[in-house]
Amino acid sequence: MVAALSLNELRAWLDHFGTAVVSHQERLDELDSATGDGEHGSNLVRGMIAVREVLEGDFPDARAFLDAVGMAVVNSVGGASGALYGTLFLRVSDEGDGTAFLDLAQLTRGFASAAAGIGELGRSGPGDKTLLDAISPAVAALHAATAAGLDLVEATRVAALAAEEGRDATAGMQARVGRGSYLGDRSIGHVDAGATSMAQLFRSLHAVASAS
Amino acid sequence: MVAALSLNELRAWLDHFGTAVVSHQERLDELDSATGDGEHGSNLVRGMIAVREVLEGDFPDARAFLDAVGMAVVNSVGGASGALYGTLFLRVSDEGDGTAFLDLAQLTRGFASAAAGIGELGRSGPGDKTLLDAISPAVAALHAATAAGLDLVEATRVAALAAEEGRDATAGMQARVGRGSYLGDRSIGHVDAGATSMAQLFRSLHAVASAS
Amino acid sequence: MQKFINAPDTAVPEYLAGLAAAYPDVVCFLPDERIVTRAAPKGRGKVGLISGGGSGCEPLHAGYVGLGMLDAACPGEIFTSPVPAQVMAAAAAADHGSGVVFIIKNFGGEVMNFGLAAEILTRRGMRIEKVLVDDDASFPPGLESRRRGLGATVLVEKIAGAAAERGQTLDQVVAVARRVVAHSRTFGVALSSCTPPRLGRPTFELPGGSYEIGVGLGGDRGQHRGELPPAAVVADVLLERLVGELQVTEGTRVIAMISGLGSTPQLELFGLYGLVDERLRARGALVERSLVGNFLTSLDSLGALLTISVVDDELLDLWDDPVHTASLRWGA
Amino acid sequence: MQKFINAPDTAVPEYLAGLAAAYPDVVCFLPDERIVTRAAPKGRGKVGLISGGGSGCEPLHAGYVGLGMLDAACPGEIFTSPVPAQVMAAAAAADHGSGVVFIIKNFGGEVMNFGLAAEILTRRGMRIEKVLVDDDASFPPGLESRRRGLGATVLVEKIAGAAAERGQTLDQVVAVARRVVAHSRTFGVALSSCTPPRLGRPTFELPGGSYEIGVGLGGDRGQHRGELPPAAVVADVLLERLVGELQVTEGTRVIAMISGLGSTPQLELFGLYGLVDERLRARGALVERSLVGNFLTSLDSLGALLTISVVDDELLDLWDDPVHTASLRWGA
Ligand SMILES: Nc1ncnc2c1ncn2[C@@H]1O[C@H](COP(=O)(O)OP(=O)(O)O)[C@@H](O)[C@H]1O
Ligand SMILES: Nc1ncnc2c1ncn2[C@@H]1O[C@H](COP(=O)(O)OP(=O)(O)O)[C@@H](O)[C@H]1O
Ligand SMILES: [Mg+2]
Ligand SMILES: [Mg+2]
Ligand SMILES: [Mg+2]
Ligand SMILES: [Mg+2]
Repeated sequence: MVAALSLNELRAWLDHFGTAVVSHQERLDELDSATGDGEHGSNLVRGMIAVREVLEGDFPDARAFLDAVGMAVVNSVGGASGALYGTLFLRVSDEGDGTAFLDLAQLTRGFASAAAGIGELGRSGPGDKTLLDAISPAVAALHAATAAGLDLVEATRVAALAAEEGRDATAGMQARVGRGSYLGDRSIGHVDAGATSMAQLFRSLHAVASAS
Repeated sequence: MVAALSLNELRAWLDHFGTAVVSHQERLDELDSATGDGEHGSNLVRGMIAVREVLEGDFPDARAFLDAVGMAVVNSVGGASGALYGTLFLRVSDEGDGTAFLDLAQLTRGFASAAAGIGELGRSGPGDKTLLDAISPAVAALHAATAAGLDLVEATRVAALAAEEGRDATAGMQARVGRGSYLGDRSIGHVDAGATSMAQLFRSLHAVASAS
Repeated sequence: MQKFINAPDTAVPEYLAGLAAAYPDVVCFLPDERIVTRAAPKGRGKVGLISGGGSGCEPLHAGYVGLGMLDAACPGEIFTSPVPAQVMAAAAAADHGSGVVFIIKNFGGEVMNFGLAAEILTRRGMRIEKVLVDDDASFPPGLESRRRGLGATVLVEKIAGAAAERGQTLDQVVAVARRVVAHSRTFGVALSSCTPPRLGRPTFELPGGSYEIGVGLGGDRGQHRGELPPAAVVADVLLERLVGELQVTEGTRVIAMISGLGSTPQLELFGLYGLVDERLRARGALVERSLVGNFLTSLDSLGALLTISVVDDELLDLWDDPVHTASLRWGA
Repeated sequence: MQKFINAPDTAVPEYLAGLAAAYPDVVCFLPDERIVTRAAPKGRGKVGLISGGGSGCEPLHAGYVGLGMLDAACPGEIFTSPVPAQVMAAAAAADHGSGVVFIIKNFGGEVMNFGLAAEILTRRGMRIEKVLVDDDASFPPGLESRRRGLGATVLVEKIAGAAAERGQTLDQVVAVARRVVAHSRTFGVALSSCTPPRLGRPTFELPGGSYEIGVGLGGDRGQHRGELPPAAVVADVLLERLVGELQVTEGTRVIAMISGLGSTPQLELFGLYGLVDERLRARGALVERSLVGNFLTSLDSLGALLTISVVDDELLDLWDDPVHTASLRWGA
């Protein structure tokens, strides 16, 4: 039973996510074009190229590493998702101060803080048809998993599943923030692009946790 | 055997041509769009609307009538065809000075002068893939018909046929003047729009001569 | 894809390099910072003005850098707001010691990225004021938070730019900018979407004979779709919300601007303007100034945005001040 | 058909009415004569300048009426040259007793209709000089008679307009105009045709990934079609004939203009300009002035025309003179 993700495993997490984003770029652009401006995938790819450079670096602790990831994302992605994904990594980084790993408790607190930060910056809440609809259920699942005493592998599995359910549920929602909100009820029927990439972030987390 | 076209028959000629142009507007636009800018039919329709007003007027002789038609065409059609068709009617009008009709000899001289005037103004000659390739053979046919002693009905019949043959022959030509000339050898394979309307002018002339 | 580009990734920097090459006396392009600055920056004391947003909306904003308008612009990737590092570089270039105004269009990405930059710079001691432009009238009162920043952006940049050029203080410049925002509304319609280079196809398909009503920038769809009526009816649709919200009545003095969305022929834009002008005059409005052209766009989108701004002597006077940018020039 | 018009038949007069409404201090529209004149005509003695041609090529020519450019313009129907009556009305409005210059683009219809008008007016005693613009470099020497009048028209109108505004004589104005024509060349490419309102569909179909090489105005096809290469190669194609014919070498001073054909996004036009500018400088040419935008168009055609004009101090000085028209403005 694996108890925590080492700095190298955190690197592997972002590497896995980056590869997934690159291979799903077109799909993410397509999803974004249904309700937005068709470049969410391209935006994240730009971010992941910047992050790849960070992955090469040496860092004293998990905080410094994730802080660098966050800044790389913030200053390469642009758009709404750049600020929001950047916030996510910066918030999670707070949990890695002085440690070379993140355990389930740290990850749970980190992602909870990230979800809160995203909601504040984006002035958005669950049900607005955004990436928050993927991260929020994932955070809830992590809390539940902790309460149930599941290990990191199992906890990230239920988190990924919850994020994916949340992603799928965005199809039925009407966008209330972001570009989709300009469409009125015509946004209904399309899965949100940001929720899709966010679900992938948790899927990648689980993949790395299982492999460790 | 009809010997000449009265002023009323000349009116009927232009009325017949006008009706034909209106009903073939789209076809003429289409032909023009293959090698030019797609508005030869629209141009002539504008001219024929202006000519319709002239048809209502009273005129002392054929010259005054055809002069008015020419000016109406010149000042309503625009483009290359406006100046060229206007020239045609002005040149033919010269033959109607002081007479209330035009006989075969006058028509033959008039159209010969018109063809020459068009060639001068347009700096074009037979084989350049223009309306000249319809009027020139028609003029030749009128001359031949006169020599053979044909009457007006028969003479206009062979002129119309010659114009139509000339029109069809433009398909094989490469345009050397007008917008078609910009295409190089890509103009080959398309019937010229102006030659098509010009053939109609002779077809209308024959129709009116036969009916008289 | 029918585009004059070398590659989607280089399209934005190549555009900016071309802009600077075409107008070397007006703007410079700093490729590392990815910002555009004045070729002849103003000396100490002038309040700085910057703006930025997704590229693809040209001439926003780099086309408005120069005497009497912006000090610097930070263009993002196509339809993607700039990143905080760019905003910070633009702010640094624009700071002449009297503070910097961020002109921010109300799009989530812009609000957040300019917001992050402002927070960092304020902590470092720079005086920054944010002016949010949200003139989009396609959302009714109650949904104000969704109102995008559209045509008023150009007017704000011109008028606040003139105030700054005159040497007004940060507070004065911000006050006049906010006054323009408060008294301006825009409504837009589109006859097609656009083709972002990376996507390589239109962001949405619009059946011939229909149009999107209530659009913004970036190839967004409108709030609804209708059967495309004659231009006279389009003019009514464009005006309806604007004259209502701005209470344009007998004697109201306005600036009217029609901007094409990038691919609309001038023949149509001016035709539309004539119909709008006629209707404004019929209500008794006094159309003091007007602009017709491509002032903010969505790549190759067919469509038009109508902006109406209620003005007074002071605003008109600032409007008439000299301006010399790549895309707006008079009196200089 | 995705257009903001009321009807194909009213599109041109409605455009002209809108233009006059938008720029009332610059131009007037006389609907009966179907001409556009200066709102503030110059007094006695000034040589008059007129031009005209098919509509759909906006801002040609009505957008160039005003201080320092044309005295009047006579716009024809879409892609159809004006009729002699219009040309005569424009000439009458432009005649201040010192003669009138007709700036005629080398299109058959224009040559003939302006020619007819000139003949009639000359007989009536007006002093008229015709300047034929035929800068199209897509036809090699030998086929000069087919060279269309393209981008040089804008430069001729600006430079000859300045000469006339300065009070130069008819002969002087004509001489400078002919000098600009002789030293200017244009080459154009198109990525799409355009949709004239009456036709209601594109004048030709161009398969995606290909482009027309050597185009003019009016939705004409080019002389041949090729596979669309990256913009850098397009820049080479645009320049090839121009630098050859104009003998642009080390130290040659030029004005460079890129005009979109109506629907090309500014992002691409400036990107293309940057590549052209780079190549000109690499040859040692001195790019003294440049213009990038929509200066002569073909409705909603995607494409670009590159114009290069070799200049000297006198021409540059005239270029820099104040101009105030709807579409070109500086120094005023
Ligand atoms: N205010 C917001 N709060 C939370 N998420 C948001 C917000 N605005 C946008 N998003 C998310 O960002 C995604 C779009 O990202 P992206 O396309 O990269 O940026 P942009 O919308 O600026 O083009 C949306 O699908 C949505 O999930
Ligand atoms: N120089 C010329 N000489 C003779 N006929 C010409 C000439 N130029 C054009 N034409 C004729 O005019 C026709 C086109 O007319 P139209 O479309 O009305 O004018 P434009 O070519 O100005 O658009 C051509 O099909 C051709 O028959
Ligand atoms: Mg997006
Ligand atoms: Mg034609
Ligand atoms: Mg975006
Ligand atoms: Mg024509």
